[in-house]
Amino acid sequence: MEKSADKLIIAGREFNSRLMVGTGKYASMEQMVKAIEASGAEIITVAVRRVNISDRSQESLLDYIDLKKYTLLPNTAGCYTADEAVRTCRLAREAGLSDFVKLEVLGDERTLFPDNEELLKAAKILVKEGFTVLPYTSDDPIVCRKLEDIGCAAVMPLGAPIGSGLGIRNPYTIRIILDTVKVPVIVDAGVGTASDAAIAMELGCDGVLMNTGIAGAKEPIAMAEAMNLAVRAGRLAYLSGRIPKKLFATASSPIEGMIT
Amino acid sequence: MEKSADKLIIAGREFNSRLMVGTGKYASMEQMVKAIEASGAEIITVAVRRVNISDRSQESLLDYIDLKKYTLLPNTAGCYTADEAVRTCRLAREAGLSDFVKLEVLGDERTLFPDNEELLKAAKILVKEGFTVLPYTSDDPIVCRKLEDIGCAAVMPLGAPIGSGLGIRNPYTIRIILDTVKVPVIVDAGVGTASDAAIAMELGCDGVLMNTGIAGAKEPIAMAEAMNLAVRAGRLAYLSGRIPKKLFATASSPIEGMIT
Amino acid sequence: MEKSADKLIIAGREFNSRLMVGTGKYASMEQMVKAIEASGAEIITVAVRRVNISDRSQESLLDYIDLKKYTLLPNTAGCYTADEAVRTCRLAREAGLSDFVKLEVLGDERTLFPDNEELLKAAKILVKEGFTVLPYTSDDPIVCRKLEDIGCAAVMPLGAPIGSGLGIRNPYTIRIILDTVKVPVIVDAGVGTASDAAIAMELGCDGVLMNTGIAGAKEPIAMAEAMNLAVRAGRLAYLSGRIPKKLFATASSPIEGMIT
Amino acid sequence: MEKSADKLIIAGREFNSRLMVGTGKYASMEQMVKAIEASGAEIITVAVRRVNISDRSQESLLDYIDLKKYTLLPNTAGCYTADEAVRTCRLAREAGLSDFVKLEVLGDERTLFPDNEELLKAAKILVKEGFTVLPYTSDDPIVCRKLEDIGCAAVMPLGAPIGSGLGIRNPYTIRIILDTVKVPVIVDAGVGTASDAAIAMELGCDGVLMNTGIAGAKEPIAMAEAMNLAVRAGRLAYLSGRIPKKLFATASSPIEGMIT
Amino acid sequence: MKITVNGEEQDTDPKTVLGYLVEIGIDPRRVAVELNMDILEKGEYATTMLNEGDKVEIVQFVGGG
Amino acid sequence: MKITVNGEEQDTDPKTVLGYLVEIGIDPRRVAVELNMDILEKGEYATTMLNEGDKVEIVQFVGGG
Amino acid sequence: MKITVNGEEQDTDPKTVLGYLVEIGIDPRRVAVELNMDILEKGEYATTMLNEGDKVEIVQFVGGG
Amino acid sequence: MKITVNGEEQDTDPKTVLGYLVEIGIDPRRVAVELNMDILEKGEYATTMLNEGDKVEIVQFVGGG
Repeated sequence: MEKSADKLIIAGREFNSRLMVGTGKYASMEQMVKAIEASGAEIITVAVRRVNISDRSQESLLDYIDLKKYTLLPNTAGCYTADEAVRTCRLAREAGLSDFVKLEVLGDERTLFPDNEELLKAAKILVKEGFTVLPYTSDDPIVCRKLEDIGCAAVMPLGAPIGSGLGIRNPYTIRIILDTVKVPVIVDAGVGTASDAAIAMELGCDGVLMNTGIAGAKEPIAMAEAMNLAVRAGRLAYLSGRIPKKLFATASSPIEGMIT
Repeated sequence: MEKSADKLIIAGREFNSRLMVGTGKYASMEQMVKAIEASGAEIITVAVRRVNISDRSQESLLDYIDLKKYTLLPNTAGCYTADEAVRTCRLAREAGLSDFVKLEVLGDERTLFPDNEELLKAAKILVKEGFTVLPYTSDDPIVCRKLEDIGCAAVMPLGAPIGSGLGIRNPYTIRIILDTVKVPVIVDAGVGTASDAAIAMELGCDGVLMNTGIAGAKEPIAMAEAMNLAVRAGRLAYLSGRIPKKLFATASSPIEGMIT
Repeated sequence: MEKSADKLIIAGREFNSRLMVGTGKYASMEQMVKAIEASGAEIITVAVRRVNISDRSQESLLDYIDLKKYTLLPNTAGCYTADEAVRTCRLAREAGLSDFVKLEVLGDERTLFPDNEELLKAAKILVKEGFTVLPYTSDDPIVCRKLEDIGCAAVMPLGAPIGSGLGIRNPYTIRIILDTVKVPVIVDAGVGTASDAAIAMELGCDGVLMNTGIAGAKEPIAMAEAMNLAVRAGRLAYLSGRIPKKLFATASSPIEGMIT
Repeated sequence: MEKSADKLIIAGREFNSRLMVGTGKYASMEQMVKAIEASGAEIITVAVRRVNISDRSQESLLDYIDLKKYTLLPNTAGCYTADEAVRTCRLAREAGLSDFVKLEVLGDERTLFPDNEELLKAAKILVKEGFTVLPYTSDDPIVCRKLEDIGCAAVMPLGAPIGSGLGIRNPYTIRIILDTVKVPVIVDAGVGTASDAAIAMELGCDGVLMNTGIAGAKEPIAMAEAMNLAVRAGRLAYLSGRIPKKLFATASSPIEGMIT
Repeated sequence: MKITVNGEEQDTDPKTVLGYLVEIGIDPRRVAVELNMDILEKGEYATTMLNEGDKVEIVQFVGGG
Repeated sequence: MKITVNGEEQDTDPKTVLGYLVEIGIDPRRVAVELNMDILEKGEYATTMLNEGDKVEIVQFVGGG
Repeated sequence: MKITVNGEEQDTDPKTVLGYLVEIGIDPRRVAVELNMDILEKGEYATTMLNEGDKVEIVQFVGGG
Repeated sequence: MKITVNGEEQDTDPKTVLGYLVEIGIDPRRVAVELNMDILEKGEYATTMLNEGDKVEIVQFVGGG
């Protein structure tokens, strides 16, 4: 079943894993590498930051990541305006030689919720410039439809605030988004544990993106494996056609043939 | 991590899989065998019924199950009194040459909820007779404690009515049961999809038992694999120490080094 | 509507209020009296305890309660066996000259969940002795049916542990109980705020019993009024036939006549 | 308590009721009037539509509403652009001689979710023109903060799609909104039954606006009374300081003085 | 002359907006009137003449949520 | 003589239950009395003598949930 | 002679339980047998005679949850 | 001459961007460079001279979510 042709396709590129993971907040590069490995992810997000020119001792993330194996997805984390985000994407493309970007334009520091007005502005510019834009957005079907109309390669509604671990707070809006857009829907942010990821996939989402849920666990590498299994479990369950929910019971053993 | 010594131990016997599956309601014996295989289960439940002596053509379940590979867990499904259940267990032991039994004493046909008064009576008798008793019960911590005191090898509280697919309706009582008994706690009944199984394991349960959730799915074999992955995902997530839930956000990308 | 003949009838006695309140844990007798008044309750629970014979200064609860206005419902709180509970009920009847009793037989001190085996024993004896038995029980439809068969005047399943404020943890089992018994179903224990009480009534319950939810609030008298309003609101909503739930929207303003 | 000075203040105007109701979808004008009466509402929403000049027989809504008693809140339901909404508000002000408007700019017909980009445009224009703007918006804290910054008199996030009866789908975002803005927060849309309204108020919202939940019930007048009670119940509970939630129990009857 | 009222073409003699409202039996206090996309204040009804080809919108409050 | 009342040993002269209640200042209408595990009806208070070694429980209603 | 097997009356000549199982084509290793409400151990099948009016239950494992 | 690199003023002799990167020990393949708000393509590093007062941003990928 899993072996089959159930691929995630983004902007014409095929991926076997539906789990995307971040590279932030790990105790060490070694731990990060092992966690990514355990997660089975093929797409990994990175941030774009100034080189520390006074202290060159620091090691480079790219020394640890096999670019033949992983697709880098640079983000615009920390940007609060369309301009900052666009500028960051341009730098990311030059640094990474790929046009995939995870577009974030944040609304405030407490919630890290998107500023969808600025997000739409940035998305328009970046799509025109040929970027493959994966926007982090609210679970707002109207904004998602606009992002699709602009030409984004996917929409990435949040399940809950970044790093909150609250899971999919509003499965209803996610279902409506799935019913509204044709591009892949990837839940980005909010996943705290394996069942959260499974639930996202069971709703019919095309993928899940997470960082803190893995990196912040007591055992990040084991949690990465848990998320790997959970995303596959949820996807398979979605494809397998679950039983309907009923208030009352149905026996699983036959009635006939009871001894009397 | 999974490879490690994280075994389920029931009555001194070790099992690698924490998923137990039923054998009822499959379209064919072939489908059942493939589904059990995909589930990774080592313990499988069976019912005890009269041989059809007028029609001997019917094939026997045991022709399809490798008893070196699987531990049979005969149930007392359909029994509404302690006496019927005890009688059925005695027949099961003679037919199966093992003393493992899944003890059910039902309260009514609509809910298939246990009659815990009768259940406790039956459990006392069977434990005295040397059975390894795994009782299907309510999510009632008091009854679970009494079953443990009687000497049952595990307790198997329901998540929701048998075949209802409603999942773990009351995680609070399951948590209290986990906090109350020392024997393994196995959620039996109610699981409808992969995330339900993951949630049971994330609560700290030792295992999950299901039948309709798999056999009743549109694609039982794929759903069996989904449940296999989900139980492992939930167990690993439980062992990995999930992040705490927070109302507000925490950034996963660094603040320092932003371009300005 | 409320003025109408929508009465709660227990053992042939009519009550206008569907809210029953306890008398424990108040800061003062004065506060208790005001809270009961604000709650609109007609049935109030009391405990049976030894008179302190060394210190006679203590004031008596009955000095504060108008027995023409309120029906006392003595409880067997603190009893862990059928015998203790029966003995307490007999004392209560002698002290109160009424045969109404709230029967509790507890299973342990941490959860204060009922020991339904002992509860059923006690109920059988008390019904034979002519008591009007209102048993506090689990949200277990099988036990509730047995209590009805024994002749209890109502069943009082818990919503959540006593004093926990968790609300109705499992509305599904409450619905099944409502569908199973003909005697009044009164949710006893677990209510933490007004909406919890409203939800119980919207499920179709005949009443709600609470103590800590009111007495433990920062403003017990105001909370008592809130619960009074909430029980009436939930009952009315139940009787009014709520709109069905839908995933998508329906306009409340007309489409025709838009300016163009 | 309720009698006290707990007023809802919008744009300097005081209201005793925190429930606002619509006037759409009633079986008759008489039913509408009785339902509004029963709801206790002081602010009622109306739509702006073309007079039917070919058929003058139709009765006018205003023949039935006492404008000394009620504040009309004209809406822009059915508008999909800022321009349409602004034009409708200008007509409403001329027709109603008040500058209160419920601003809606819809994103699509299936969800009737707001188009927040257009909503913000319209709000800017209307505030400049001196309207008292109460915008219907998403449960998006960033948009709500922008609406407050623009000068809206309140924010009215949806609980769920208009007419869906799904209640407050995401209490977390509502809590964050309450924590983000200083203007009144009024939950608009989604309320299906009394407890939904109580929950909105218990979260700390300043009011609730509904139409279908009342007009669509089998007994609209009784449901209007239920909602009236529920909003007051929820508000009082919020002000009364509910007990904390606990997994385990706390006795409400004293331990000491048990007979032995 | 021909004017368009609420999207329908109407035939009427030259008259004021107020005159027209009265003619078709509408209470001016209960409606708002837009003439060629501009709102008219109530005071202007009596002084504003309708002309050939005018586009008039006459709206009122109806039940809504 | 010695009797046990509510678990505490008490010293008193022979008297009726009613007499004892009055002596210790308890209103008989507000309590229930158990003598050696048997409930006494209110009518029996005046006619029932307390004897050496009797176990008496005197209970009342208190605040409870 | 007549015996009742799994609730149905059957006609058979006197024989052992094992003989009967073989006769009706049942593999003794796959079933459990109850004779007049008492379980028979497998070893007893060959040595236990069926008698007129005996009540026999022959059960096996089937699919169940 | 003085230039501003990543917000800090630096002193350096006239040289190409590539030269500067090498001087401060940065692998050009691992970074992106913005000169006075314009992105430089990697091919331009060797041919672009730094001038007095230039504002240079040199960024790389770091761990992020």
